[in-house]
Amino acid sequence: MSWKLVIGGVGGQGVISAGIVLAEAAVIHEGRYAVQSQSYGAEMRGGLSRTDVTISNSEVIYPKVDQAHVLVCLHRKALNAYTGVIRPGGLLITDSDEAPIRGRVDSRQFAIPFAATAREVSGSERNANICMLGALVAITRVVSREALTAALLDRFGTRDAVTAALDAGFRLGNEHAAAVAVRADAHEAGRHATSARM
Amino acid sequence: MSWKLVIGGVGGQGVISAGIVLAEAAVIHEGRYAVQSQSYGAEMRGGLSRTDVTISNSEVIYPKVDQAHVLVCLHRKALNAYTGVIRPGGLLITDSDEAPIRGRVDSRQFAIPFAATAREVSGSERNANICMLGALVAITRVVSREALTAALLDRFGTRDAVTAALDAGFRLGNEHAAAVAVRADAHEAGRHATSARM
Amino acid sequence: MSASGSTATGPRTVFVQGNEACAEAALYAGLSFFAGYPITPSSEIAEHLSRELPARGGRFIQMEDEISSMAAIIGASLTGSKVMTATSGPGFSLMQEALGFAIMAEIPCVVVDVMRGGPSTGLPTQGSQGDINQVRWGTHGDHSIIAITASTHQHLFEATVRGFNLAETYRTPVVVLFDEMLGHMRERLVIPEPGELPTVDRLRTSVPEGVDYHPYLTREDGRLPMSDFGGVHRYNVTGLYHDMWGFPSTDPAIVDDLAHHLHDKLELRADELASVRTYGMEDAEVVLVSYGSPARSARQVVHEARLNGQPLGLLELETLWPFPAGVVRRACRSVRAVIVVEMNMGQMLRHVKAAVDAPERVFLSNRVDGRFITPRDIRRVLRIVEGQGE
Amino acid sequence: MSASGSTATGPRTVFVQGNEACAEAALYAGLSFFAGYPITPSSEIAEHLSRELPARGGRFIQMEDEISSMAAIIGASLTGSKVMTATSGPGFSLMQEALGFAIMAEIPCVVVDVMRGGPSTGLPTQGSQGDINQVRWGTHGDHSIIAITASTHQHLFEATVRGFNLAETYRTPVVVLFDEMLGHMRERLVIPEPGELPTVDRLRTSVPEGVDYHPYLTREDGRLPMSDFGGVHRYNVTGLYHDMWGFPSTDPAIVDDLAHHLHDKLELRADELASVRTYGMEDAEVVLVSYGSPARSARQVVHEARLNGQPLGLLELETLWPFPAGVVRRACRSVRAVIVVEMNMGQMLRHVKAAVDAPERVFLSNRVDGRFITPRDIRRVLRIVEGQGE
Amino acid sequence: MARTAIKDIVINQEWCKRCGICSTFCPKDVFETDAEGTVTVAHPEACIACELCERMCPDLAIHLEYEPPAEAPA
Amino acid sequence: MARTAIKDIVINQEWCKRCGICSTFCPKDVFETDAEGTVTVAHPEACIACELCERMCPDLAIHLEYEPPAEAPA
Amino acid sequence: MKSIDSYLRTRFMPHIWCPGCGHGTVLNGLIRSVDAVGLNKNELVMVSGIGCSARIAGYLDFHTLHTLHGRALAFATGVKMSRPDLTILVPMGDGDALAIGGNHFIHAARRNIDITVIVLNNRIYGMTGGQFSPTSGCGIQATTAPYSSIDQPFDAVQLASAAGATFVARTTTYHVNELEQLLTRAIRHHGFSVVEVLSQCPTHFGRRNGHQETVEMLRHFKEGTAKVGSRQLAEQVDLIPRGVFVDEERPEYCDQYAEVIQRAQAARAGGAGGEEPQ
Amino acid sequence: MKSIDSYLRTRFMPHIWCPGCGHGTVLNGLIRSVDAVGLNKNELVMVSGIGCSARIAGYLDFHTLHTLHGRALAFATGVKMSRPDLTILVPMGDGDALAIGGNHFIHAARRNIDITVIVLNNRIYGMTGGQFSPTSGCGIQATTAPYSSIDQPFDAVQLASAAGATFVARTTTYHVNELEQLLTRAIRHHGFSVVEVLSQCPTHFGRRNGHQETVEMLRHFKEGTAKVGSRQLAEQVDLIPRGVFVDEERPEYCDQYAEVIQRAQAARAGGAGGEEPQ
Ligand SMILES: Cc1ncc(C[n+]2csc(CCOP(=O)(O)OP(=O)(O)O)c2C)c(N)n1
Ligand SMILES: Cc1ncc(C[n+]2csc(CCOP(=O)(O)OP(=O)(O)O)c2C)c(N)n1
Ligand code: SF4
Ligand code: SF4
Ligand code: SF4
Ligand code: SF4
Repeated sequence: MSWKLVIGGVGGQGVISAGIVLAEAAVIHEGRYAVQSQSYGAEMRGGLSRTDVTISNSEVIYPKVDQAHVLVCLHRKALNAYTGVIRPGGLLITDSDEAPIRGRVDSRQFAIPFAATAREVSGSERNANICMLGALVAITRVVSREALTAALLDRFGTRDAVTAALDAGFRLGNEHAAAVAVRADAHEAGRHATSARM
Repeated sequence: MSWKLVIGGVGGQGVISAGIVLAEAAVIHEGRYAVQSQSYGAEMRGGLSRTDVTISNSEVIYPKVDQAHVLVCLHRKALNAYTGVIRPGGLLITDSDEAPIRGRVDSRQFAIPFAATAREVSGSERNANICMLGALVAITRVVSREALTAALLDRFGTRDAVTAALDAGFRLGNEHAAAVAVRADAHEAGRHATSARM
Repeated sequence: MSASGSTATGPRTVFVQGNEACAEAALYAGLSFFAGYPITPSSEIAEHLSRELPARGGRFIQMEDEISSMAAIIGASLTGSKVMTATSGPGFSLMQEALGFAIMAEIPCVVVDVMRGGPSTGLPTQGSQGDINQVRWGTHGDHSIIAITASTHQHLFEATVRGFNLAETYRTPVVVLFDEMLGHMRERLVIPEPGELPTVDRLRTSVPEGVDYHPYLTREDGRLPMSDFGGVHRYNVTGLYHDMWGFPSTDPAIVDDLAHHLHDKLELRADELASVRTYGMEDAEVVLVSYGSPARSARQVVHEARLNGQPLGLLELETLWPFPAGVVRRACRSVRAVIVVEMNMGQMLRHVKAAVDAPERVFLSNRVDGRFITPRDIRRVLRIVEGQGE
Repeated sequence: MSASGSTATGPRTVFVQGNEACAEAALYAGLSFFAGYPITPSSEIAEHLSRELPARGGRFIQMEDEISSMAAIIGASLTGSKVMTATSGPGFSLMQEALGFAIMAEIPCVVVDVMRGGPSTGLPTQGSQGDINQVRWGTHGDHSIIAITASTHQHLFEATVRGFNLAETYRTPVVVLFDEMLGHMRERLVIPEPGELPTVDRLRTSVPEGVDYHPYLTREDGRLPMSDFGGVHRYNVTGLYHDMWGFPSTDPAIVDDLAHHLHDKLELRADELASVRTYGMEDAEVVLVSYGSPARSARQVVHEARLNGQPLGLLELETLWPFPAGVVRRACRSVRAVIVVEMNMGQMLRHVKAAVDAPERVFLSNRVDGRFITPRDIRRVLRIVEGQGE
Repeated sequence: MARTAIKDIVINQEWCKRCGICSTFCPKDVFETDAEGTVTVAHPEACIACELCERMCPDLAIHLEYEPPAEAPA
Repeated sequence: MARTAIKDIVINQEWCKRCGICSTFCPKDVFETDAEGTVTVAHPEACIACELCERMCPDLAIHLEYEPPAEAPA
Repeated sequence: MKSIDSYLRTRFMPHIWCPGCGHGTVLNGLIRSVDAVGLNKNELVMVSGIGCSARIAGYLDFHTLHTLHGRALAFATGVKMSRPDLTILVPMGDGDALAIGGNHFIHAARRNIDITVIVLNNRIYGMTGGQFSPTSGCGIQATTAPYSSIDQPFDAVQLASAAGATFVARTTTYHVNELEQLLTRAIRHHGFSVVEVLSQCPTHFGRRNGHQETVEMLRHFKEGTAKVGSRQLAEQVDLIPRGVFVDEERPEYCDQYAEVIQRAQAARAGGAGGEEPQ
Repeated sequence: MKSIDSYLRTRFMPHIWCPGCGHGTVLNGLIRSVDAVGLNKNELVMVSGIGCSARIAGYLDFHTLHTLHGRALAFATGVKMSRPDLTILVPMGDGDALAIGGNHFIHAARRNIDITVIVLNNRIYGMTGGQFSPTSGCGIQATTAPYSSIDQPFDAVQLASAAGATFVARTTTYHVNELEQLLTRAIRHHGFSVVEVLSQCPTHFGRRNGHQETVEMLRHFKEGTAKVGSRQLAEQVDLIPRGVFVDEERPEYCDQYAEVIQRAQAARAGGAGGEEPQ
C-alpha cells in the first residue's frame, strides 16, 4: 500500500519541510517506509517549489511521483504548474485564498483557507504548512495524527503556535472531509486512492 | 644509405649540440634526411648526456639508434654506459684523455685527444665537441666537410676559435684514419658501416 | 537528521538525504578527516561532517578549492587517518591531478562525486550519470581505480563503508559515485550497530624501529603495510615512479613493475571486487543492466513485469570500476536482449557491449535532459527492442 | 631553429624539434594568441611562440598555471583570435574543467598535450601515450572531442594545421597529442608555402547589426557562425545548458537537444573526421594498428617485413577521437591478426577490439617502462601471435 | 538636490520584491508599505529627489520621472 | 669566533662540485683552486673558524673538525 | 543618463536574486557608472565566474561571458590581451574572487592588466547555500561552521594592494552614491582596479547571524564603516574603512606587450638570426 | 650540533643540483636550524611540491612527501590538521609557491596554520629550464621572455604579510648565519611562518642575465640587500630589505580547531538536538 503525494508552492512557504515532516512521521513514528524528494526553480527565493512524497508499508522502489494520489497546492503558481500530476480519481487540496480552484472534474477537491487560518490561530501565515499537514492527515489518514504530531514536535519542539496551527488543520480537514462525505463519495475517494495497487 | 651514430658525454660537454650540428649539416646543407634525439640523467648539470643521430639519403623511419655504426664518447662515464650500443664492426671514437679505451675487439677504435687539442688550438676545452665533429667527419665522411663547416658557421658565426677547433679536428681525423688505414682495414670499416642495409 | 532508537550503539532508523547517508557511512567506517569545498549537489556531505566530525573527535576543514581538498586528504591519510572529500563534476575535474597522485603514491582515500548534469557547469541542480568514464580515465597516464555506487540509501551506506574498506585494503583512492537525485532525496536508513558491517583498519607495518621498512614492497597477499607519518619509519612519498622505499627511479625495470602493479592490483581482481545485485535474474530472457538511482526505475519495471509474468531481470552494478566484465558476461549469456539503463549517452553501454558475447543485442535506455528516468521510459525501449513499437 | 631557403614565402626546410614543428604549424594555421605554463616536455612550444608570436604581431602570455592558460585562450578565442595552449599530463589534468567549458560553449581552440609517463608526476622526461583515454573522458559529463596525432614532424605539422581547421569548422576544442619522443626529437621539416595547406578561417555571422543573431543556432550545414566579442552582436556565453542565444535554460527539450548536439556533431562524423595513413595494407594478412611515434617503429617493421615478402600492413591512425571505428573495422576485416602498437597499457586496444569483427584476434604490443618501443619489441609480439614463440 | 522638479515616482510592481529598503531609507517617508509588504508612493510631494530609493533598490524597480526643464519661450 | 681550535678542514671531494664559493668567500684565503676548479685546503693555519665555508657550501662538502676541548686534568 | 532599461536584458527581469539581496544594488550602481563613463555597449565585455554575484552578467546587455567558479579573471585576461581596446568588467563573489579564484586575483593584480574587478563581498557562499567564505571571519555561523567559524578573514583591499593592483577601493551597498563614484573611477583607471563592495545576503548570512533582515544589514554597513581619512575612523578602530586606498599609475600589461611586439618586430627587421635575443 | 650527515640521506649524495646552486646552501642552513631547535627526526615532516627546490625533501631523513607542483601547502595542511603535534617544513620554489601555488600560499597564511615555509626564490623556473617566474620582475631574460620580461614581480614578504602570515622574514644564501637564525625562529614560531631566501640559479638565471656566475650572484645578494632598520636601507631605496618583517602571535588554526572539537562535544554532551547549533 503506497501513497504518492505532491506538495507545491513557492519558496518560503515551507513546502519542502512539510514533505519531510510527513515522511518522518511515517518512517520514524510508524516504522513505515517513505521517500521524499524536491525540486526548485532557479530563483534563490520565491520561485516554484515542489516536494514529492511516497509513503508505503514496504520498501519504496521508484522514488519519484509521476502520478499523485494527492496534490496539495499552497500557491496559484504551483496549481498552474502541477495539476497534471494528479492521477485520475486523485485528490486536490489547495489553499482557498492563495490557489482558488477553477473547475476540474477527475479529482476530489478541497479548498481550505490554510494561510488565513494559520494567521488567525497562530499569529503567522508561516504556519500555513503545518495547518495544511493537519488537514491533509485528517482527510487522507496517510499517517496517523499521533505520528504527525510527534514528527512536528521533534522538529519544532512544543510551541503553542505549532500546536494551534496543527489542531486547526485537523479540525479543518475533518470538517471538509465530512462536508465532502455529505456529497456522497468524498471519503471513498480517500479510501480508493489508498487501495490502488502501486 | 643510413648512418646511425651515438655521441655520449656528460652535461656541459656540448654533446647534444654536436649531434644537432651534425644533423643540420646533412639536412640544411646537403638536402638529406636526419633525425636527432637525446636523453639526460636526472641531474640538472653534469649527469650523463647522450644524443642519437641518424643521417640518411631517404626519410628516416625508425628514429632511435639501437645499434650504432659509430659511437663517440667524450667522457669515461659515457663509455661505460654506452659501449653496448655499437654494432659489430662499428666504430668507436673517444677522447683519449677523458675516456681511454680498454681493449674491445669487435669495433674499430680511435682515441683522439679532443679536449687537449681544443684547449691548445682554441684556448678552451669547451670546443672539444667541435674538434670531435671535425675528426668524426674526416674519418667517416658521414657528411661533407663543407656541410659541417657551414652548419657550424650558421650556429656560431665566424669565430676564430671555432674554425681553429674544427680544422684541428679535420686534421686529427685524417691522421688517425690514415694511421688506422696503415693497420690495413680501418678505412674499409668506415665504408662497411655506411653500406650496411638499414 | 531525525532519528528513532537513539541509543548510542544500537541500530538507528533515520530519515535522511543520500548525502547524509553517505556521510554517516563514512563516520561508521572510521572517517576522521574530511576536507572539501562546497558544490551543489554535494554540499550537504560537507555540512553534515562539519557538525559530526568534531563532535566525534575528528576534523573537518573547508579548503580554498577542490584541488587543495584532495591534496589535504592525501596528506592526512599519511598520518594514519581515514579520509574523504566530496564534490561534484566541476570539482571532480579539478581533483584529477591530485587523484592521480593518490593512485601513484598508493594512498587510501575516498572521493565522493555526486553527479549533476555536465559537461561544464551544465545543470547544477539536476541529476545525471555523466562522470562514469571520467572516474576511470580522468587523470593522465595509465592507472586503475575503484568506483562504486548504489541506488538506495541503505545500499549507499553499505557501499560507502565498503569503499573505505577497499581503499584501505588496496591502498588506493576509491570513488563513491551517485547522482543528485539520490544525494538530495530523503529516505529511511537504518544505521547498523558498530560491528554489524565489517570495517577494515589501516594495515600498519609490523617492522620494528631501526629495521628497514619498505613502504612500496607488496606482501604475498598483495597488500602493502603502511607506517604513519610521525612514526618510527621515515620514508619518502612521491608522484614520480619510485622504488620500494619510495624514492624516485627511472630504472626501466622498476618503472615497468610499478606501472603494472598499479594497473593489475585492481584490474586483475575485477571479479573479486565485483559487487552486484540481481532482481528476477533466475530465468530472465531480457536483462536490464543498471546502476545508481536509475536502477530503481529499472527495478520498478522488473517488479511490475514479474507481476505480469514477463521474464525480465535486473542486474544492478554496484562496482563500476574495475568493470565487472566477467559477471556481466555470465549474467547476459544466452538472453534475448540486454538493455542498459543509465542517465548519460551510453557510457556503460560500451563496456557492457565489450563484455557480452552478443554486443548487437545490447540496447540503451537513457535520458540526458535533466529529468529522472521513469519506468515508462524503460518500458518504451523494452517494447521497441521486442519489436512491439512505441 | 636552423633553416635553408629563407625567402619569407617559399617552402622552407628546417631542422627542428617536434615541439617547434607544432608551434610553426600553429602559426601557419593563423595562431594569434597563446597562453601557457611551462612543463616538461612541452615547454619548447611556449618558448618558441614567446619569440615568434610578437614578431608576427600575435600575443603570448605566460599564465600562473594551466587552469588559467586554458581559460585565457577561451577568452581570447571569443574575440576572434585563433588560440592554443600546450602542456603535458599534469597540466592537462588541471585543464579538464575549462576544457569542458570550451566544449559546452563551443569555443574553437587547440590544446597540445605532449605526453610523458604517468600517472601523476610519473616520468617527466620520458615519452608515453598514457593520456589517450583521458583526452576522451577527462572532463566531467557527456561530451565529445576531437583528438589528433602524428608520427613525423612533417605529418605533425599537417595534423596541427588540420587541428586548427577542425576547431574552427566544428566550434570545438581540438587536442593535438604526441609524446615526449616526438616533441624533443629533431628532424627535417619542410614548412609549406602559405596557401599550400588549406586553412579554415573563423566563420563569422552575416547577420547585420540590429538583427537578432543566434550564437547557438546550427546552420543546415551543421556549422554555427560566430560573432566576435567587441562586435555588433552582444550575446551570452555560459557553461550552463543554454538556449540558442546562449542564455541558461533547464528546459528539458533544450537540454536534450544541446546534449545530443554536442555529442553527435562529432561522433556522427567519425568517418568524415577519420584521418589515417596506410603502409602495405593492400594485401596484408596481419595488420599493425598504431599512432604517434610508435607508428614509426611499426612502419620500420612493415618496411622490413615487406622486403622479406611478408604480408604485413600498418594502419596508422591520425584521428584518435572520435575513434575511426568504421575505418578500423574495414581495414581489419578478414585479416589473420591485428596487433595494436602503443606506449600504454592498451588504451586503444580496447577501442580496436570494440570496432573489429573478431576481437579475439586483436593483440597488443606495448611498452610502459619509459623506453621507446623498438621494432624488435614488435617483432617479438608478431612471432608470438604467429605461434612462433619468442 | 533635485535637478528639476519630480513628475512622478514609478514603482515597477512586477520587479519589486518587497524588501523594504526604499521605505526604510527614504529620508522623507514618501512610501507606505501594506501588511504584505507592497510599497506605494504615498507622499510624492515630500520627495526631495535625493534618488536614494532609485539607487538603493536592488530590483531596479523604482524610477523617478522628472518634469522636463521649463523651456524659454520661443 | 672559534668555539675551540680547528683540527682539520675536510673537503669531501666526492660531493664538491667546484663552484668556488668557499675559496672566494673565505676571509683568510685558506683555500687554493687548481685549473680544473678542484679546491684544496692550502693554509689551514690561517683559518679563523668563521665556518663561512662550511655553511655556504651548497654541496655540504666542507666540514671543520675541532680539537676536543682540553679537559681539566683529573 | 540613458534609461536603466537600455542597459538591461529586461526579458530576464525580475532577476533571480532574493528580496533585499545587495547584488541588485551593485547592478544598479554599475549601470549608472557605466553610463557616467559614457561607454558604448559594444565596447563592454563582462566576464563573471559562478555564484549569485556572477549572475549579474546575464542581466546586462554587454558582451557577457559567464565562466567557471573562480576563473573569471583568467578568461578576462585572454579577452583583454587580444582586444586591449575593450573595457572589461569582472563582478565576483568573495568566494569566487578570494577562495577558489584567489590566485587569478593576485596574478591579474600583479600584471596590472586593465580590468575592473568588483568584489561583491557578502561574507558567505550565497549560491551554494550559506557555507563560510574567506571573508566571513571568526565567530560566524555558517552551514559548514555550525560551531562558529575559526577562519581568519582576508582583507580584500590589503591583498589586492600587496599583489600590485593600482586602484583599490571599498564601499558598501548602503553608500550608493559612493558606489557609483568609485566604480566610475575604477572603470576609468588605466590598470588593474578593484572595488570591494560589502553586500548583504539576507538569506544566508543574515538569517544565520542574528537573524538580520536586509534593512538591519544595511544599517550595519552605515554604522560599521567610515571614510578613509575621516576623524571617525581614527577614533573608532573597529570601523571598516571605505574609500580609495590605492590610486597609482604603473605600466599597464597590454601597453607593455605592445612594446614587446615592437621590440620583436624591430629585432626581426634587424635581420640575421644572430642578432635576435637568445 | 649532531653531524650534518645524520640528517641526510647520504646515499643520494652528491645531490643533483648544479654546481653553485643556492638550494644546497639552504639545505645546509636548514639542517643547522633543525638541529638548533633540537627536534627529533620522527617529529619532522617535510612536504614539497615540484621544482629544483622541491628536491630538498629527498635528501633529508625526515618523513618526506614530494607532491605536486604548487600544492605542497595543501598537502601539508592535511598532515598538520590531523597531527598538530608534528613540525611541518615546506620548501618551495618561487614558481611553486607564488605562480601555480599562490592560492594555497595565501590561504595557508590566512589560516595561520603552524607550518614553516621556505621560499627558495631564484627568480626563475629552474627545473623546467629557465622560464620567467612571478618574482623575475621586469627586464629579465628568460626562455619565455626573449624580448625581456614585462611582468611586474610579487613581493613575497608583502604578499605573505597581507594574507595573514604571523612570521615573515627574508634573507639570502649569502647571509648564511642570518639564514640559520631566521629559519630557527620560523620553526619555533607558533603559526604560519615564511622565510624568503633569495637563492641563485647560475644555470638559468645567471647565464641568461649578464652571464653571472655563482660567485657574482652571491656578491649581488651581499651588495643589493640590507637589514631592515639599517641606515643603509634608509639611505639606498633600491636595496632589498632583509630581516624579520612580521612577528605576531595570533590564534593558530589547529589550536582553534581543538576548541571547535570542545564546543562540539560540549554541545553533544548537552543532549537534545534542539540545543545544538543550527
Ligand atoms: C569548481 C567549482 N567548485 C564549486 C562550485 C560551487 N559554487 C558555486 S558558487 C560558489 C560560491 C558562491 O559564493 P560567492 O563566490 O561568495 O558568491 P555569492 O553566491 O555569495 O554571490 C560555489 C562554492 C562550482 N560551481 N565550481
Ligand atoms: C601541474 C604542473 N605544471 C607544471 C609543471 C612543470 N614544472 C615543474 S617545476 C616548475 C617550476 C620550477 O620553478 P620554481 O618553482 O621556481 O623552482 P626551481 O626549480 O626554480 O627551484 C614547473 C613549471 C608541473 N610539474 N606540474
Ligand atoms: S663551496 Fe663546496 S662545492 Fe663549492 S667548491 Fe667549495 S667545497 Fe666545493
Ligand atoms: S672557517 Fe672561515 S676562515 Fe676558516 S676556512 Fe672556512 S671560511 Fe676560511
Ligand atoms: S542567496 Fe544571498 S547572495 Fe544569493 S541571491 Fe539570495 S541574498 Fe543574494
Ligand atoms: S637549474 Fe638552477 S635551480 Fe635548478 S639545480 Fe640548477 S642552478 Fe639550481
